[in-house]
Amino acid sequence: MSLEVLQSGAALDTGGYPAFFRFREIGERVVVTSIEGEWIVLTREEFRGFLRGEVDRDGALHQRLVERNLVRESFDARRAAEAYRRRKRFVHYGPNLHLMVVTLRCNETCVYCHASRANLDALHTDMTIETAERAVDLILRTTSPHVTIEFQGGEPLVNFPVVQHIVEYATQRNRGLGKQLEFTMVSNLSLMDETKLAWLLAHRVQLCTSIDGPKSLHDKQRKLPTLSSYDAAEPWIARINAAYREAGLDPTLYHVEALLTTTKETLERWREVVDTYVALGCRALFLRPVDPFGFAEKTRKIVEYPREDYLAYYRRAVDYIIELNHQGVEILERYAAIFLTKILTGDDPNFLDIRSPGGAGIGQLAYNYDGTIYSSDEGRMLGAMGDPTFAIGDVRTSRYRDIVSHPTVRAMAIASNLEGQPDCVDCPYVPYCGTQPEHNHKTLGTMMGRMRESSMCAVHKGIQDFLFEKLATADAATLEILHRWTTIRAREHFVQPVAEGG
Amino acid sequence: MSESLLGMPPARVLADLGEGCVILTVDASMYPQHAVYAAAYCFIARCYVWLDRAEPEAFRVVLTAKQPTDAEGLRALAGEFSNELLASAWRREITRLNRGLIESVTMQAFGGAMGPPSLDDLEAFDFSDEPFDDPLGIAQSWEDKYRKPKPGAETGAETGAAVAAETDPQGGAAT
Amino acid sequence: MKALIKVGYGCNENCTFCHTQEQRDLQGSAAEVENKIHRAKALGHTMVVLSGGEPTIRPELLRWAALVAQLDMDFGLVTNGLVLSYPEVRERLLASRLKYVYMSLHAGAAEVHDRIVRAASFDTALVALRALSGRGLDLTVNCVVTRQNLAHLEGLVECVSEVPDAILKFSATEPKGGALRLADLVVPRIGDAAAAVLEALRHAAGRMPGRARHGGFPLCLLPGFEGAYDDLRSHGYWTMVEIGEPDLVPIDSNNQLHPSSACDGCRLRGGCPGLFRGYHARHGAGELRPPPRGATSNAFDWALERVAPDAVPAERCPLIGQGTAPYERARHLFVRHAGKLARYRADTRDFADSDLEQIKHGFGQVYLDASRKPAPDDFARDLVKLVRSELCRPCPLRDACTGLYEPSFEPIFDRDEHSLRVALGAVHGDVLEIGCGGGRLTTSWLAAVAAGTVRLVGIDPDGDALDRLRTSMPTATLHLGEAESVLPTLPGQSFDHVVVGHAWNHLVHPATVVVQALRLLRPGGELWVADDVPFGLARTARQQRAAQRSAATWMHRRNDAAQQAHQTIIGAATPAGLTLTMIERRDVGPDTSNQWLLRYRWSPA
Amino acid sequence: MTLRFHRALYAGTAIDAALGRFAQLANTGFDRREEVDHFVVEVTASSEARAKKIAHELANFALGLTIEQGGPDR
Repeated sequence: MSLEVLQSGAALDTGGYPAFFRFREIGERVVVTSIEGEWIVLTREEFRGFLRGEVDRDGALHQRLVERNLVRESFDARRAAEAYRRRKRFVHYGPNLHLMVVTLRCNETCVYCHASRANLDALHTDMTIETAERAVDLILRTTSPHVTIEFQGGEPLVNFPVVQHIVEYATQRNRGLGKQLEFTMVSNLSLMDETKLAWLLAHRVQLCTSIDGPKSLHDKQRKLPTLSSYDAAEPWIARINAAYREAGLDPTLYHVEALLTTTKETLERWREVVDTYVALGCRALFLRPVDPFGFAEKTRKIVEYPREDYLAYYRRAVDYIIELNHQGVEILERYAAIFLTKILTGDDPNFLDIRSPGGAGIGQLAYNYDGTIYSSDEGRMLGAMGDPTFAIGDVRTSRYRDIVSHPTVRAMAIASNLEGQPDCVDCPYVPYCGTQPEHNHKTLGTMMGRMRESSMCAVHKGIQDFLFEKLATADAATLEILHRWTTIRAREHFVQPVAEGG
Repeated sequence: MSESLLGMPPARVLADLGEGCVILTVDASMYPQHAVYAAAYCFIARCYVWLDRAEPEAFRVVLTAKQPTDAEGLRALAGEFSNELLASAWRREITRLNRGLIESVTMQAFGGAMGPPSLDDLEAFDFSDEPFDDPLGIAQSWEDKYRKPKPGAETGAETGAAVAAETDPQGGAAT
Repeated sequence: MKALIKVGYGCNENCTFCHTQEQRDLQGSAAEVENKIHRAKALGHTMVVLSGGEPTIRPELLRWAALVAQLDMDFGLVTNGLVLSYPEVRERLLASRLKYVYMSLHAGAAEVHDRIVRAASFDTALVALRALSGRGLDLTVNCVVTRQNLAHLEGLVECVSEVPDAILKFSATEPKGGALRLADLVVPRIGDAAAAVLEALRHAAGRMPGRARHGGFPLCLLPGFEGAYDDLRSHGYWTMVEIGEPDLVPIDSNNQLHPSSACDGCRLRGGCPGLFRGYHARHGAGELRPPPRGATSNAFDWALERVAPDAVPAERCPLIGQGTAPYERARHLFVRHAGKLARYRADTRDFADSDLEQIKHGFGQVYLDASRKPAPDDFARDLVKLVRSELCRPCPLRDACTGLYEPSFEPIFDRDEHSLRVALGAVHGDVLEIGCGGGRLTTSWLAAVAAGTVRLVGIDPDGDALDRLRTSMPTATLHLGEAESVLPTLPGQSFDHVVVGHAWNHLVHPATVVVQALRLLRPGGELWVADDVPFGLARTARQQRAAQRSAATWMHRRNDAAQQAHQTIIGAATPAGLTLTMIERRDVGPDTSNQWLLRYRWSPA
Repeated sequence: MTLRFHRALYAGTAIDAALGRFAQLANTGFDRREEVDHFVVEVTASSEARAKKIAHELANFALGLTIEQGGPDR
């Protein structure tokens, strides 16, 4: 960060005007935020005045600064504490996201996935009924009133009987507990059939799939022997969305969500990616960069890319998404929605990878097919690559409280608290941001990480730079779109009824 | 045979290509020992880390690559270690300053996640765990009973005279 | 089998020789100790012995004893006994299956004992000892022999002789911890200490027959009491674990060594503790008095301990999942075959640990005894070679683990023997064979001797064997006697080949024989030396019992491999001005039988 | 191969634990002595290269344990 603005005058002679703040220059503007996440975007001139206390006390700028609780003389500590508490609401509850790897077997071969899959004959990588039940018993011990069990693989449809058993067992066990229980399945859909679908719909299991972009790109990255993986998935997406409509569910809320993995080849094809998602009826697109877990060094060169290329891609794609929104197409970008919710509403959507402290172990847990419990799916993938750092228990022997207070989990919570992180403590995005100890451990050799070298930090900073730029310069219609993205509408239909027949 | 590495101050960083190692001299007045430990710990999976005191005010850190590497590899190792060292030193200072905030959030996060102990948890707790009666103080440690410093607190080597004095139990008990 | 679990190093005494002096403030957590107790159970131990520091000063003592009993194991203590003077503690421990107490007492008088332990504790210890007597315990009184009590050992014999069920043991001081810091004041010279212990043992033989033992002293310094040796192995310990160590590890003798200057070839070596490394570094081996050479064993047994109840899959290592640390690298043997996993263990004292390591992992001489004989005599038929599993090859623990073995059905004995016989069969001219009696190689020349292309002269001390050979080779010239005495009686004769076939390790003076034999070689003539290295047999208890009943005796005088024999040969030939060129060498390895070969050509300078 | 562990940087207990752990390695010997500022460990093995490798691993292990216990023994 350039300190030119500070150096250009009696930098620290502020006359005591500003309250505690952090700042960052983006282009010709300066983003200023408070510890509790109030924010303002100033011109350089305004910022200089803010620093020195040379702000007309009757002017609009002073008024804006006071409104944002950024002025020392009118600083409302109670309000700041309340705002801080609201942002950190998630610390009152334990894990709400529980990933269950019901099998490692998968019929597709993806270029970025090695450690997370096994061939279809590897029956020993199927979770057993007994392991599944012990995992559910633990899951329902969580202090969180909301519980989402996400079926992962491998391809979960390969071990469908165990998925069915988990849904029935967990729902039945939850009857006396009354938690808000939901199920999600991440599937490539190629093994779907009408019987399975009918069961999944009847049991309110939300379906989610992976789409890597247009057919040619998707098929290249996700290989299905002798078939097109895109053609295997696409009709089912349409079929499922139709089923929701037939059930009388609001299609803006109920439809198949898809997950994207951005590889090197995706970068140039941002427009096609967005168009594909729109055509599939998706209302959200998550422009996730490829993560460093689970693939070999050799593959890394094929799928990875410099972060600045990613950020350019991100900007182009999101600009295009905003443009489509102006034309009446309802689609949002997930990263933007997460950060904007934090920036604009003062709430935290509890996205577990972007919060401080991070969600590993205390917000989410991953249960491997063999019963090993990991801090997260990323920790589980590292485990599959031979690094057991993030294995924190076993469903057969571990007690709930020992898992969430495991020494590794404690270390991760400290490591992912941004208030203790060099660079973060001076970054204005700290109220909205998060770091992932597993990612740091894998890429930088330490759970703490070094933010200036971290690709994840570069992505988070770059996206927030872009969003604050938008918030400072966008027209009213665009701002309305961005505000709309922060609206979270609960999908009540997916919540399991707690009473018989309820 | 030590040689300097491109862009690294030779007074601080030297390499031994034959041994595949890089030798860093770390100013102890700038980097506390715990920062050196923290950085060293991050590197023990990747290389062999050796610490020594080069002089009273400096640490000597030797990083030996586990796999054969060239000057560029050693340069990267030295650079990365230096970065981690700086981050560790700074992190320690930050966590000291922000301790209240970090502690309160972390404690709440754990309290929130763990919840109150359940009956299952209490079941494993042994309430009958009482030590035996020791009216004569037999089970006291020697250091406590004879009011001797713990071994770590001793300074210098024991001398013959000290042994002679210490081996007299009556003398020991009286002190 | 016992597990020795250290609970921490705090103590209510402070012995001058304390081996853990630098760690006295380190106490293990209760959780760590309890985890290790559970681990001991899982490994199949039948007794857990707690040690320290002083384990009885821990407030968790009674709980730990109860836990051990609850896990259906016996309980033991290595202790100074002071806390056991409390009747209530003693009774509660006895109720928790206390079966074994190894208690320190360093003299028979308070003034000596108390100076050593730096506390006024003799009287209390004696109360405890007397109270422990008669309770059915396996009870040992351990005396560490230091400079401070060297002159008071007989007093201790008097004292312990009155406790009828106690064993008295004299232990050498290891220069470690306090004993290292105060080495000059505390650690006696081993020769002096052994002399004092020898006196005390003799005294004990009259006062408390059969109840005195020793440990840590080289056996050669305690003649007449070699069998009274006592150590962790003789007490049935399998594993031990220090605070901070992640898993139980086998007991070992890595802190001791057998200096080669004195111990190579010593017949007591296998069961002897040798010298503590620290002592040897300070004082050398000059005080050792190795006895004259005698016969030595060249084989040992691994006895079957258990067969895993469940079928073992072929594609996964059955060891790595359960933790390999507790298993002894040489003394344990895991054999997998047809979905079954068998665990064997060698408790032999005929070989030192380092010898066993070399036999198992260096030479790879591991066999399953498939015969029903007391001692296998037809190796090719009786023995199945065991080799490291393919699963071990890429394993990072390969060099630390005891290994997984599987049968190899390659006919290695036939193959190696056949190849040697083919080579010897090509020999012509005048042949001198030393040790021809067994006839194992001699028969290679049956046809050649009959045809006159080989003129054989043989030497052997076994008259019956020579008689048998004479009937099959009437034209051979056979001499009865030891080679050293026969060779000088052959002046004027010369040979194209001298063969020492499977007799090298039986020779009384191999270096002498080499020089004498080489002097009879013609220029360009060849010296052949072949023999076997020792080997280990995996056997069932029934096979072991049969072996123990057999009358087989030890025939070997040494257990040289090719390397040692080569050194002896060159070491003898060179000073005698005899220049040898090695032309063939076959070493023993994991994919060969146990037979090695050396072949040299003599060319006059 | 000689290793000199500075007392201000390495815990004696950690070195002992490391020695205990590595003592299981085949054909390896350790001799430990103490100097004013250093714990000195002599590593002997079947070859120089092996001794060096073991010394490296031993030192890493001892450093790891020292750091895990928060520094040298008091």
